[in-house]
Amino acid sequence: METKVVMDTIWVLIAAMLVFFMNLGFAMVESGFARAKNAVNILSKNFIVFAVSSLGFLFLGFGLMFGDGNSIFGTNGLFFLGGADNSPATGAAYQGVYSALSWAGVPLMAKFFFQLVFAGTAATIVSGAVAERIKYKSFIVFSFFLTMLIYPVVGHWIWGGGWLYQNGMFDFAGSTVVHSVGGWAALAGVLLLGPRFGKYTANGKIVPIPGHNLSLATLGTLVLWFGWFGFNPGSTMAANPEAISHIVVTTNTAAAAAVLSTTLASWLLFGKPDLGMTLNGGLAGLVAITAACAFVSVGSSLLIGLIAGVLVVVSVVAFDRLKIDDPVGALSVHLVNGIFGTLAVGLFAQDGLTGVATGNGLLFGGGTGLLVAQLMGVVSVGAFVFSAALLVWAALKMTMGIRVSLREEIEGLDRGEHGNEAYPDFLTRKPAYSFNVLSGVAVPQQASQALNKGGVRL
Amino acid sequence: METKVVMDTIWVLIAAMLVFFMNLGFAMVESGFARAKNAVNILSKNFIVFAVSSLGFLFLGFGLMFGDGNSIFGTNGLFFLGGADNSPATGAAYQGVYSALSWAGVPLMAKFFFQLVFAGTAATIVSGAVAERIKYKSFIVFSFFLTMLIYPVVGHWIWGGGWLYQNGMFDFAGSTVVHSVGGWAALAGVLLLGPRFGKYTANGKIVPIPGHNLSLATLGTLVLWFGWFGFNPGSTMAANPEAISHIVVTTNTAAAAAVLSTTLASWLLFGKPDLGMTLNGGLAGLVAITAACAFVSVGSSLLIGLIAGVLVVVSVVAFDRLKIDDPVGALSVHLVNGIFGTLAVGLFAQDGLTGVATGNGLLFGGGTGLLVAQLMGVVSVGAFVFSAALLVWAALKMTMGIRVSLREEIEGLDRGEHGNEAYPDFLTRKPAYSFNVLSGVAVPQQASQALNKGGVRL
Amino acid sequence: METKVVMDTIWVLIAAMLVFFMNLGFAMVESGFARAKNAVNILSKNFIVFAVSSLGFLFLGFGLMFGDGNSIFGTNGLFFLGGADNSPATGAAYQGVYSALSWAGVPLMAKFFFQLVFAGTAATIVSGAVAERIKYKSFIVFSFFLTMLIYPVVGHWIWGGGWLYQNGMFDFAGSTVVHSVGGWAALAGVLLLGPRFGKYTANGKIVPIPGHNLSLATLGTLVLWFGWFGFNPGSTMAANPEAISHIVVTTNTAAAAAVLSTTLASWLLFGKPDLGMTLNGGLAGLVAITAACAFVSVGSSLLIGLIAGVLVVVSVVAFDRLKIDDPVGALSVHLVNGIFGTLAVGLFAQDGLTGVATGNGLLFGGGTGLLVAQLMGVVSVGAFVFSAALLVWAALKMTMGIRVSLREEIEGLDRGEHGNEAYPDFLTRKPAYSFNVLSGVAVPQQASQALNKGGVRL
Amino acid sequence: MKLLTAVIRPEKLAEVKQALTELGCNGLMITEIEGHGTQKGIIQQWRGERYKVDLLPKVKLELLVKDSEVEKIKRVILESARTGEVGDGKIFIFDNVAQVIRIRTGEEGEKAL
Amino acid sequence: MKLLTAVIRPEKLAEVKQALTELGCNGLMITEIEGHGTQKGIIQQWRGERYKVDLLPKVKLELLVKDSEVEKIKRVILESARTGEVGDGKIFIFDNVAQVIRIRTGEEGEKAL
Amino acid sequence: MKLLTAVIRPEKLAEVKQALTELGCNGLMITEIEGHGTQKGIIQQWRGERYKVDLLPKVKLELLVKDSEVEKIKRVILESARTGEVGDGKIFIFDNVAQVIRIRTGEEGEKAL
Ligand SMILES: Nc1ncnc2c1ncn2[C@@H]1O[C@H](COP(=O)(O)OP(=O)(O)O)[C@@H](O)[C@H]1O
Ligand SMILES: Nc1ncnc2c1ncn2[C@@H]1O[C@H](COP(=O)(O)OP(=O)(O)O)[C@@H](O)[C@H]1O
Ligand SMILES: Nc1ncnc2c1ncn2[C@@H]1O[C@H](COP(=O)(O)OP(=O)(O)O)[C@@H](O)[C@H]1O
Repeated sequence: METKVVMDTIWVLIAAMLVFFMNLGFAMVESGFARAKNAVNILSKNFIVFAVSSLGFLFLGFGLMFGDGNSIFGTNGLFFLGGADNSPATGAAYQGVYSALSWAGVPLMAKFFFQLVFAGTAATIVSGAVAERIKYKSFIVFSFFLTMLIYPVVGHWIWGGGWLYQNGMFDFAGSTVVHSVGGWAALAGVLLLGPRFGKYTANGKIVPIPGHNLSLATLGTLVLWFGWFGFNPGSTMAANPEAISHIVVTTNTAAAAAVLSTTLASWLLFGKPDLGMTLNGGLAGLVAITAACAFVSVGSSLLIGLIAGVLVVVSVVAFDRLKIDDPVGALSVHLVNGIFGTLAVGLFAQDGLTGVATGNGLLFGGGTGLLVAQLMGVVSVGAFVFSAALLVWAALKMTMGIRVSLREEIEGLDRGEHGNEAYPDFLTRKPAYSFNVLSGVAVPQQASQALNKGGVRL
Repeated sequence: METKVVMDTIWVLIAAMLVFFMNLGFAMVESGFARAKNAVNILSKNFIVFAVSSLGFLFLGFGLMFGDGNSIFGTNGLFFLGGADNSPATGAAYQGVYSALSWAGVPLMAKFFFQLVFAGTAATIVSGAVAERIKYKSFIVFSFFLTMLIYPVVGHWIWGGGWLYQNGMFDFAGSTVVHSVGGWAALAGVLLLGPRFGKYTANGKIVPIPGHNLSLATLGTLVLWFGWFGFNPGSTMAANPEAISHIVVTTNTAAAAAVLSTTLASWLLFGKPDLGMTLNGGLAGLVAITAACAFVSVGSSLLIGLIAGVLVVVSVVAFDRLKIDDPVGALSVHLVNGIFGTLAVGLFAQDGLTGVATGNGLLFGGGTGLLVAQLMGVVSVGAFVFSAALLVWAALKMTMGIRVSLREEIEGLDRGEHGNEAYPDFLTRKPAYSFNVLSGVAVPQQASQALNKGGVRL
Repeated sequence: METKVVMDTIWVLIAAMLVFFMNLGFAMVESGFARAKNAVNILSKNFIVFAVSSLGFLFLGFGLMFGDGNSIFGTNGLFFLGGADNSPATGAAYQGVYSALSWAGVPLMAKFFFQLVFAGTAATIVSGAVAERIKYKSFIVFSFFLTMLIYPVVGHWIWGGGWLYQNGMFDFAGSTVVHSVGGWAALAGVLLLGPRFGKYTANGKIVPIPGHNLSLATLGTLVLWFGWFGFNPGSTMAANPEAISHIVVTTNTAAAAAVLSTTLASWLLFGKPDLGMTLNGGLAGLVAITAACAFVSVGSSLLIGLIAGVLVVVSVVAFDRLKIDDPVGALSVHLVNGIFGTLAVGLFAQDGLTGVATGNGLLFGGGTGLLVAQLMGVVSVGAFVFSAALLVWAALKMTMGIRVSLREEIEGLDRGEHGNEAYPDFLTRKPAYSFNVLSGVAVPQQASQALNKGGVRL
Repeated sequence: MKLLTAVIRPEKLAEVKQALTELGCNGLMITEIEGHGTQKGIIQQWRGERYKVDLLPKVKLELLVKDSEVEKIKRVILESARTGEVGDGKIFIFDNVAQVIRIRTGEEGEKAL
Repeated sequence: MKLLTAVIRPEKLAEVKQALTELGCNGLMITEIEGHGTQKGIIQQWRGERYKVDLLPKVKLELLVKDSEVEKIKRVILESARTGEVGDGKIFIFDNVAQVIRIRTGEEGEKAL
Repeated sequence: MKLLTAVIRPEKLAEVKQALTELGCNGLMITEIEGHGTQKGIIQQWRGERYKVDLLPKVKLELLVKDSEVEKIKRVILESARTGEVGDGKIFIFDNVAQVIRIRTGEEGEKAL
């Protein structure tokens, strides 16, 4: 018993560190996919968001998510991990107010840290989608709301023993809890913010705005892939050899398959293999396998990855056509594939594969039961997070504002929001404004007039 | 017993993750050592090569390498890990078709993932040497052949219980199996491709082509060093405290010694300490200690490192004189030091140091027996891999072609192969064509005329 | 027992690898905070310094620090880990000459490697503070002295059972042993070197010299934060579940709190949130919690972090006013917060929190006893390290010189010291000389005249 | 023939270029420069110390144009580059172009433009 | 004295410079510019959206040369910079150099070149 | 009006700019260029192979100045840019400025400077 606690704790902590490390991955992917003039702003957001999550989740989030309570949210041990808890005691021996985690035989602090890094991930996802136009201050405030209130409530529903859990929904490592939540919150923000200046022309053409550093973006993607080996196999919260080995392989296989299918799809569709898309593809595979990694075979994970890789291509193009401006592809990666991954459990699950009684998915003869439970999860989480986030964003918009002035946006948020420059020694250009799209003008007339009047807020 | 399985699995999986992380190291070293105009291409290759390896090794490679069979290759459980296997049972209790790995007490999936990341490494090595001129498509196809066929066969000989193993060859973590195999495959490619345009002048002078980002290259090298702590100590595939601690120290000592000896050598030879060379030096020390890390003392590892550091300097200069154009020094690091490291076992091994009965090496009174077995391994692997790779490269050259057009090469592969730019916000120059070498012209006349005719393939 | 050794060894080795990885963090933070023209030099220093430490600590440092001896330094088993040692035997069962580490139940090699990476950290700290003007050669020699002599002696006093340990001083993971030691050694160097050319104008104004790459600096800071999860929780040198989980959370909380307090402080003081400062802030929180992480509650760690974050802002500004030119803020982060962290033990410690009998700190009713012991540690270590380092620096100054010529400094150390360029494909400018400060001239007349005479050493 | 040099705001480049294209005027050289005029600089900070960057990024356009087209092009640039705020830049016209040669064909004079 | 400005392909810089050196003509200024002429642009893509970059990288050489050497230098550049394909660039010659001063010595006129 | 072009060492830019500002001369354009003159290049190395970079970083200043101020400005640049070593650069003066227009206001001639 004691030995098991030690081994499980080692495993959980190391997995948590790997997930922490994903902050670096997000920071590099997102800044690499944005323009040099906004690099400091994005780096700042990604750096501070984990600090914000750390304190917000400590202060209230953890209690709300895992404290005993009703089926909607926790009501015990709310503040500062303040409830009784005799972890690492498990099962019947457990006495305390965080019984939703009583199955995990590690100290409370290990549980807290592991859950904290997941909360941090959800918050980071938002950062990329709203990049290059959001006010730094408003983003910080929003992140507090997200990690202290919105994320924990959904988490309670699914991982905290709440109503979706009782309803038979399975989300092993968080395709919904983490990725979709981040994605829905981001979507609300993106819609309220509107697209970046210059992204769509007056006559409706899409103006591509290439990221400033594909080396950083690749680095970030590989760091995320690496971190995912904490994210998924760590979610056992126990060093169960068969389970964690299996999950490592399903995780990796889905990612690899998605990389190949995205590359192929982008090659066929666009004529050349697009690195930015391929990077998104790898992440899409990882997000998609997150819910199902413990419940499906390696073969199924291959399929899930292949589908995710195509889905991300279609989705990136579709969002752009819909004029939903997401500079880093966060919606396609985290929202779309978070949903797909959650549903994939309902399709591909095989009962008891790593010891969890999920029942079989549709494709393995389990009927639609599981799929419906998953779908209900997807829909209800979407409805709740999207509305809650919209409310917070709208309140922020009406009070402190959420978008920088047009002048600041054009000159770069680094100058306006931070007074810093990311690369002062290098000569840079402002590419978005020196490109002429295939047809149509890069700078719509009315926006340009707005600019001339000096910093009108969109 | 159960506890040991848990501990060993934790160790093996974490080690495997560290080796996975080496993909990031390779991507950054190789792109940092190349020109900005080819960065997207190199990043793309390094990113996709692991996806290719993952699927190729899953599909066939693992079975060929570790499936029971003859002394040349596996014939059982070939496809998709399809054979019987009752891992983590070991030794006599083991029942299954992957008996070459029956000594490791971890689940089959853990064995697979650990071996997979090694296969990925071999494939990544090729990427750097053929950089800045190879067709993306052909590289992908070659990588499939390498990880599905060539690498597994050699692996079977040495780690899969094949004829070299039976012949008494020892290669603890893969100086030969991984590094030399990658190196020989790369050499075949480099010879068939020919040097980069502008690398050697008409009158035979060498034109140095500096890499575009030494920060990235340094970052990559440190990531590789970090990953090597998975590579070498992980190859115990068991959390044996004495062994893994010993291996960590020999690995680190060899790397540190090589860094110092390379720096000194380059300082003496070239007048100033060259960072690119020093980075290669650290990697050379790591490659050289890879075969021997478990079999030699810390003192011997220091010596091995010192020698490797000098070897890499001599070798980089020598390849350049021979007009074998290897943009990142992969041949000097992985091939030359892979060979040296394999032979070092025959020189420095001390019997039973970490529990393995290698017998003593030549310098420790064991006579030439071990050295001869090692040498036979070096020669036969070299002969096989070089010819097999040459065959594949030649077939590719005759069918889809392996080299981009001269126009594409001059304008950069990022534009021609990918339609992307790595750093669109930055103003860049094309240095290789604005340098005048000490004597001789940078642009040979005939090549220039070829260019004028518009994109002649070399 | 045997199982415990395995688990402890896994933990210690992985923690050590994470600390090793901090070399990458330091390299990226320091080069990111310096100018592009000195990037190769800083990368070179950060790369070689770990190699130097590895050999220096192996040769002599470890013996001096942990060998049995008097209360000032070790006298047994001095060279090459040469003493008797039956680790992993612990306590009464231990027989050997490194009895200061006999409490840790892991093999000697694991102890050595863990201690080695700490020694490397101390040496790396110096690198940043003396950046952009120090001779490469002299820095290498100084690093040997630091890791072979100065660091081990202080280490012996506190971790090797020496007089400060006997005096009741506690420094869990090295706020003093590692960070202050690095800081004091750096301060001595900075004072003897003098400020960078152009940093202060003739009429005493401060000329800010912005770093060339804030993406790299952010990357480095997150890597350091990640590595700190090895640094602090690993210092248990045993996989004690409660202790390591607690330490992970105090470490993370302090860092997060410091990020927020620095951001707020810099926002209030300077009008805009400064990313460079925020990055320093996170590190300051980590340094400050290092001594106390195992001895204080999560609440206290929050307070310690908040204070550290403010301290670093004040301190960076103060050093600049004092014309002590530290390009990367190393003194504010490592020295000032190393001191604060050490004293924080005396204020916030709670007896036996993770099993160590520290007694209570001042704020927890323990009186001033502990605080005084800590203070004595701070003062005596400061006095010793500063004078010893000053001596070494002065000796170097008189023999081989410690500062590059003014011409080299202006043209960049990359050209003068290495003959390399970090970013040859990019067009760069020389910003320090094209800025006009708010009042005063960037280029003081006398310095400029010195330049005209051609490379006078300052 | 005349050399028309215009220093403009970088963010106006797309509009100016668009306007020139519509005019049928294609040949131009663009250089990223830093300028200093009556416009005041930007205040930046680095770890708490503030400093003024008084060199602002500008774009320099250079066009060789036929004498007959100078006025038209001048007018188009004036319109498309103007925001009305300090820092809009200037146009300089030089009239001493002695010779123009197209490298590809060796053609000289106005037909080489 | 004349100012000779040549816009050429970046990849031809080494050859042109080599040719000028052989001619004994050393003094020159090189600027990385972007140009737009009759050459059509490059199609790039970013996540599936394609766009045309119609500003192509060019190199601008500026040389101040003695009147007597203009023809010779012009010819050498024409030869060494030509590929025969659209985008080879142009040479512009300006003849109004009023004064040249070498900063180091204060020398003026042709001997300052 | 005249166009005054000065090629100077990058590290001298701050001093020259300071001196010009003291003179009340504010308008200028700065371009980062690479130059080649009598100054010999730098030897760099890459993995043991040495090579000469014979294009050295320089800064090009361009000022449009009133005829009456040319001499004064020339002198100030000569003084503030000089180190006395090879590579100090040159000043070129062109005298054919046909027209200057301030884009913001449309003002022309000397008052547009
Ligand atoms: N006399 C001059 N010589 C060269 N360039 C000038 C001159 N005056 C202005 N410029 C260029 O024009 C740009 C804009 O000038 P500025 O005076 O700020 O704008 P405005 O004309 O609207 O007052 C400057 O940044 C500079 O590059
Ligand atoms: N009228 C012009 N004014 C300024 N620059 C020009 C002009 N015409 C051409 N150029 C420059 O010359 C380059 C090459 O011109 P282009 O017309 O593409 O080639 P070609 O002369 O072979 O037709 C252009 O990219 C541009 O920089
Ligand atoms: N004839 C020229 N035409 C154009 N630029 C020149 C000419 N001569 C010199 N330059 C520029 O002036 C810079 C300094 O010239 P250089 O001859 O090295 O210095 P010095 O005048 O002190 O001998 C060169 O790098 C180049 O950019």
